[in-house]
Amino acid sequence: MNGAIEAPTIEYGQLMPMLLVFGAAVVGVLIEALAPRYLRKAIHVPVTLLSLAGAFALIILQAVRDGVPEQASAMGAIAVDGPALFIWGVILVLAFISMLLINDDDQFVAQAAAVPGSPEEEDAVAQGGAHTEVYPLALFAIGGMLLFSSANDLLIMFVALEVMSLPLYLLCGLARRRRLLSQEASVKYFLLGAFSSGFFLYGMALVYGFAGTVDLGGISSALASVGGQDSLLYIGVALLGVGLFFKIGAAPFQAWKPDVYQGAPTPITALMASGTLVAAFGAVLRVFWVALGNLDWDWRPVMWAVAILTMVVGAILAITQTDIKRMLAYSSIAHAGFLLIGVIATGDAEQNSGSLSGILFYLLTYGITTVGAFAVVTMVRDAGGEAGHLSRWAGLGKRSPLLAGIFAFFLLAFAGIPLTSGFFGKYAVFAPAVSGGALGLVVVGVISSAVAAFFYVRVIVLMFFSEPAADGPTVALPSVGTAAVVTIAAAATVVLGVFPQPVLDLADQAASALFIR
Amino acid sequence: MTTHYLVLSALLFAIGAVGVLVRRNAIVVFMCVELMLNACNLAFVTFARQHGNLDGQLIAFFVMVVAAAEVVVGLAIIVTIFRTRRSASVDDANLLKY
Amino acid sequence: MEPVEIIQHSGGVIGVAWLMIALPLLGAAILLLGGRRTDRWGHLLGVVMSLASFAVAVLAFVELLGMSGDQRRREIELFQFIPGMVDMGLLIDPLSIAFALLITGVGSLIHIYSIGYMSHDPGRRRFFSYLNLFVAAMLLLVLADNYVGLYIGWEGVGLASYLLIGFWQHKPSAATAAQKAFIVNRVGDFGLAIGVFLIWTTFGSVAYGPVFQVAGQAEQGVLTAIGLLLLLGACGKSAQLPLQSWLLDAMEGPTPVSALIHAATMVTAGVYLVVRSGAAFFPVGSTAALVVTVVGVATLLAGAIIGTAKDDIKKGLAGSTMSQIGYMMLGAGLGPVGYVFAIGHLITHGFFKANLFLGAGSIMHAMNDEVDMRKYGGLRKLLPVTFVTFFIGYLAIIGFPLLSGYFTKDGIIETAMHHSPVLGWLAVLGAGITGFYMSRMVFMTFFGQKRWAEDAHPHESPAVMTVPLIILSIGSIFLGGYLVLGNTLANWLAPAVGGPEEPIEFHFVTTPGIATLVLVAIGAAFAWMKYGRAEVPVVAPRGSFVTTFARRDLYGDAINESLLMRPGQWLTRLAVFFDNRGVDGVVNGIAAGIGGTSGRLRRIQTGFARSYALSILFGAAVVAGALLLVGNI
Amino acid sequence: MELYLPILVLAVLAGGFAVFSVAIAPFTGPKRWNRAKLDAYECGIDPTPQPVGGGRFPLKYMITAMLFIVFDIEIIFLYPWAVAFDQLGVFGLVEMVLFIATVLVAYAYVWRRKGLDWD
Repeated sequence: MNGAIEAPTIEYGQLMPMLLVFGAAVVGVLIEALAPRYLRKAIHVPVTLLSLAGAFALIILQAVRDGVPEQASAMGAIAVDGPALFIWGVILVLAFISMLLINDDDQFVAQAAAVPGSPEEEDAVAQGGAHTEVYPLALFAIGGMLLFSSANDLLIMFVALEVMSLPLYLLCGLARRRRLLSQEASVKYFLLGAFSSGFFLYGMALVYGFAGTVDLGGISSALASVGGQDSLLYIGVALLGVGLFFKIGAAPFQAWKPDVYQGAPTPITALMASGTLVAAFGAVLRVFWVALGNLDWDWRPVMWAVAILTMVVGAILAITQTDIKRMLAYSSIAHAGFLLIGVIATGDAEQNSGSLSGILFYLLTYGITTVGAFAVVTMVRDAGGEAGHLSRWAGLGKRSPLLAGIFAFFLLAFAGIPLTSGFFGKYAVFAPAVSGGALGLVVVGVISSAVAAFFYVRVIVLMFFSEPAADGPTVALPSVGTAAVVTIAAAATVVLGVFPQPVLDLADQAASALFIR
Repeated sequence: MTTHYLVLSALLFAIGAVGVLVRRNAIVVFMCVELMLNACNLAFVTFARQHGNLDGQLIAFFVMVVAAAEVVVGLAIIVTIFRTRRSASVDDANLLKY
Repeated sequence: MEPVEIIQHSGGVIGVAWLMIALPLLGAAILLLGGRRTDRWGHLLGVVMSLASFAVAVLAFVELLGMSGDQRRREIELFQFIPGMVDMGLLIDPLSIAFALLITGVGSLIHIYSIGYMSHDPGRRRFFSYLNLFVAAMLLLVLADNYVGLYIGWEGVGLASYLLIGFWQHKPSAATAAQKAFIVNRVGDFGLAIGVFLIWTTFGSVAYGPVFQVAGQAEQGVLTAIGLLLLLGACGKSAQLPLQSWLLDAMEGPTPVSALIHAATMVTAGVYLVVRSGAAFFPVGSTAALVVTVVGVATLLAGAIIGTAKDDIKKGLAGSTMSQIGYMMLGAGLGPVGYVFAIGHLITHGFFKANLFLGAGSIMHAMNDEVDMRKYGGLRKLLPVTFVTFFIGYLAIIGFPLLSGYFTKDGIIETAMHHSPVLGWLAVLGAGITGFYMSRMVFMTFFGQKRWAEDAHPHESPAVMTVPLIILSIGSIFLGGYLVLGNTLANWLAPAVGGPEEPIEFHFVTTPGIATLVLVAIGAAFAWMKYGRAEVPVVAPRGSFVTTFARRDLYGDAINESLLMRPGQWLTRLAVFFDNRGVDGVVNGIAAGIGGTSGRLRRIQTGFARSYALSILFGAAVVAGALLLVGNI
Repeated sequence: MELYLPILVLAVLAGGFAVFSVAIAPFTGPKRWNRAKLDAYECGIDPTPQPVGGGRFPLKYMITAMLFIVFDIEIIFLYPWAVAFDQLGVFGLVEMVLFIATVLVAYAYVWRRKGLDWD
């Protein structure tokens, strides 16, 4: 009991973007505690948006002024490398526009604890109650996403996974309308999420048992020294994989996605479908490339099967969906499959950086288009809230050609039609995959894209070539935030579809040095 | 003789996983999840002893904290849906499907 | 004389030629995104953007004039579009600048005219934003230096055309017409897309320069295939047989739209495509060129015959447009000499047909939007300016000596005659029919007894509408002579499309020329007897089977219906059958099978959280088992 | 023979056992219900007063329990810190103050939003 323990070095500068977001979340809780009710939203909105924008600026500053760090930060726990900086940037952009959408009134419940339809609820609605806790909760989730995608250590990754997920479980249950569905989504997401994180944790325990460390680099070197023929390791890797596959919604772990996406408040769905997916892919890449890169001959065949199943399930099941949000959820599943193709296409360093760059670009394009699509969904309303059923969207092109046109454009981007960002996203992932020997997967990918294109086109046909119902939904006049989200997303989808080169270059640059170990 | 602890941990984990599948009451399901987490803790501590380093014990601390947070969030959600539906059965929450 | 080399260019007005596209695009964006706020001045912004684009075009034209002939093909690079595949750039050469001048010039006039025409329409701002969008897309189509850029513009004008035909969506007929145009054009666009794709796979590039350079080395079969696919695209956009049926219905759109898009500019895109690709894919004597001429002749006759029986003034003019574009197509299939007259006719037609359409618009404006010529009559005294300008347009289109149409149409006929007497005489016959149906239109409208309804109070249109008419009619008089005499146009176009070895001489007195004039005169006289002198019944008489045939657009719709629509509908019905929830949609055969699978598979998603947990556990077991298996092999 | 294969075997056995015991329970166990079994358990005496709707407790108990769990669990970090306080030095102190400050923010929230009021 003598001799001081040396204090760890923590590179606060590099971690600043993340710390800023977490700090803003804590401040948000303080605002909830101290500010009077009528002022809360007015304080939350600038704090939230400024912290996200500030964090983004810090990332730019880091990349421009100091360059990309070559050592993991905080004693090897967090890796702020090129891909991490890019993914952070993407998450912050997506989070920022999702927050604009969340900021829209009339999406969240007045009093979550009140039983739906009870007098208490009516009182809460009458008093104009609102859960401004949404803002700090979302900030915690966003901070978790940042940490999740840059964790260089399985323990940090697990904690980040929970920090990201727990607020989302709660947010899912806060829809203002159709509260039964919302609460059901919340409880399903929670139970299944906790279940899958149990698997992740057990996998982590087994891998720790094998390697004696949970540091990703340490696991990688243990693979070489301990010898890769250990059942303990394989089961551990499989269970880790289950936890990660669950988060990205890969089949057969995709079942939660349609239910949760449908039930959750649409702005939260937008945040989950974009930010969570991006963060989870960051974690998948780190686990499978950094820690298990030397084991790729073993996990690759399994990942092949998962990717194919995911693409096929996503594309096929989307066809018969009758709810717009469910359809987008299945589309998200199919897109997760396309992204997995990039994860599989590993090889030498050059090949890896090609695949990585493709994935990074795809994540950006898909995320932005997704937020835009869900923003449009929030605007098409029935008496009882959003008009979810597809039949209600019939003839929307005649009532509101601009909105329907933009939505059609987003769908075409999902389908990967040229001149949209989706085309280059697919191109950027599929092209390196072909050279990485995943031709078979790319063929399946292209076929599922074709099947997927079919159901996107079906919605477009429905909107433009069907007679509108007499009592069809109204298109709500968008708030400034929602209009901005739709405009930003549409503009980004066009610009990245016509003039993608600068962003492709940026992704190349971010991916060039690969992950640090 | 750490193997026994690992066996116990595997048993606990399996009981937890099966419990999630067969029990209907959301709170019991949730307790089964917690059981799985505790099984993990046992495994971590055992492996820490095997490897002679403290990482595993440290992780166990974090897992306990995370589990506590999960309890709070989970119970809040379950109680809310119970108050709405007057039922804590996970099978009754079955509006979102197909 | 071969086309000259393409030269990389930077600086000058040509260096910023992209402004031509960007300005109207910006206008469209402001008007669409600005919403109601821009209602008050939106139309003015539209006009200003169009005029600014015209100004850039004129300046670029002047700059081009300042260069010697072999320097006049300038290419400017914009940006890398698809990495390693397509570099986006603009090609400013005599051909493209001629189109740009026509599009922005006539386009600006029609913008101005529309201020008056749409003054009472609540959607005027939206109308101008679509018009600006159209101008931008059309300019991209003609200015792009590669087939992909052309294709984007091609789809863009299709979109603008769809939006404008269906502008008055509250009219079911307009909505149907818009859909019809959309679908028929998809058939053509499909051909174009495959053609472009084939070009890329064959030559490894889609830019005009490299493609035309190596085109000669490709296999003959591939060249023919590309040519025919491009022609299919051209047929769709330019309303040529067999994809002509949409144009007549497209007249449901506001009249300025009919003038700008469906007479002067967009429908000539097909001619542009054929002329632009001419040297590479439609050389004289090739199969593809032969098919072009046959399509042209067939359409010019079909259009003329349809024109003879229409009582709707706009549909009559639409038939006439088909027919005139048929002449251009015919010219475009005849090599460099033909190109000169095809482009010449395209330009003069742009003027006199816009003139006629705007005249028709002015008449409708005066007659409470009545389009039935049987309810006109004797309007010449009430609408003097409209009458005079319309009459000039009429003289131009029938080829009255020394007016614009005379030079260019006779040029095409003479070149065709030189090429193949059969084609030539058919073209002469077409000119005769033109004389008949155009005279019929003029006599029914402006001469004879007044037959209009009690509540119609014909009056001359305001100056904002008549001034464009006057400008266009001046063009209708002089432009043809200016372009053809002295080889102005031929010399101008030679660097871009190649030219004949010796200058083209225009003969005023030739056998086909005289035959044409005689036939036109007979047609006009026949029309006078039937519609000028005699009483025109207000309700159309039943007429012979030939009349019925023509009135029904030569059964074009019936043929389309039985060949294309029925199988399509059958497929749709099959698909809907599989579409278990009855969400309607157009589903094709393969998808029906997938849809069925999907319908069964989605039942797996039971909604029970515990069954999802089971699938997770099951998945975990399978993944672990598979990893163990793979790892231990 | 691998070192950890027995774990796998035992895991399978354990799973089988768990399934078996849960599946067999409804068939083997006695099903004799009586009033006392269905009652809420409150230290062996009847709950007073008899609650309406089948022995449910007010939510306040749950909220209190949850608050207890959340604030109790922080001891898990405090304890190791207290043991090694000497060696951890200033860095450890600063970190721990930050940690407690963060927890205090949550405490402030609960307090201000009347989470601690019984009525």
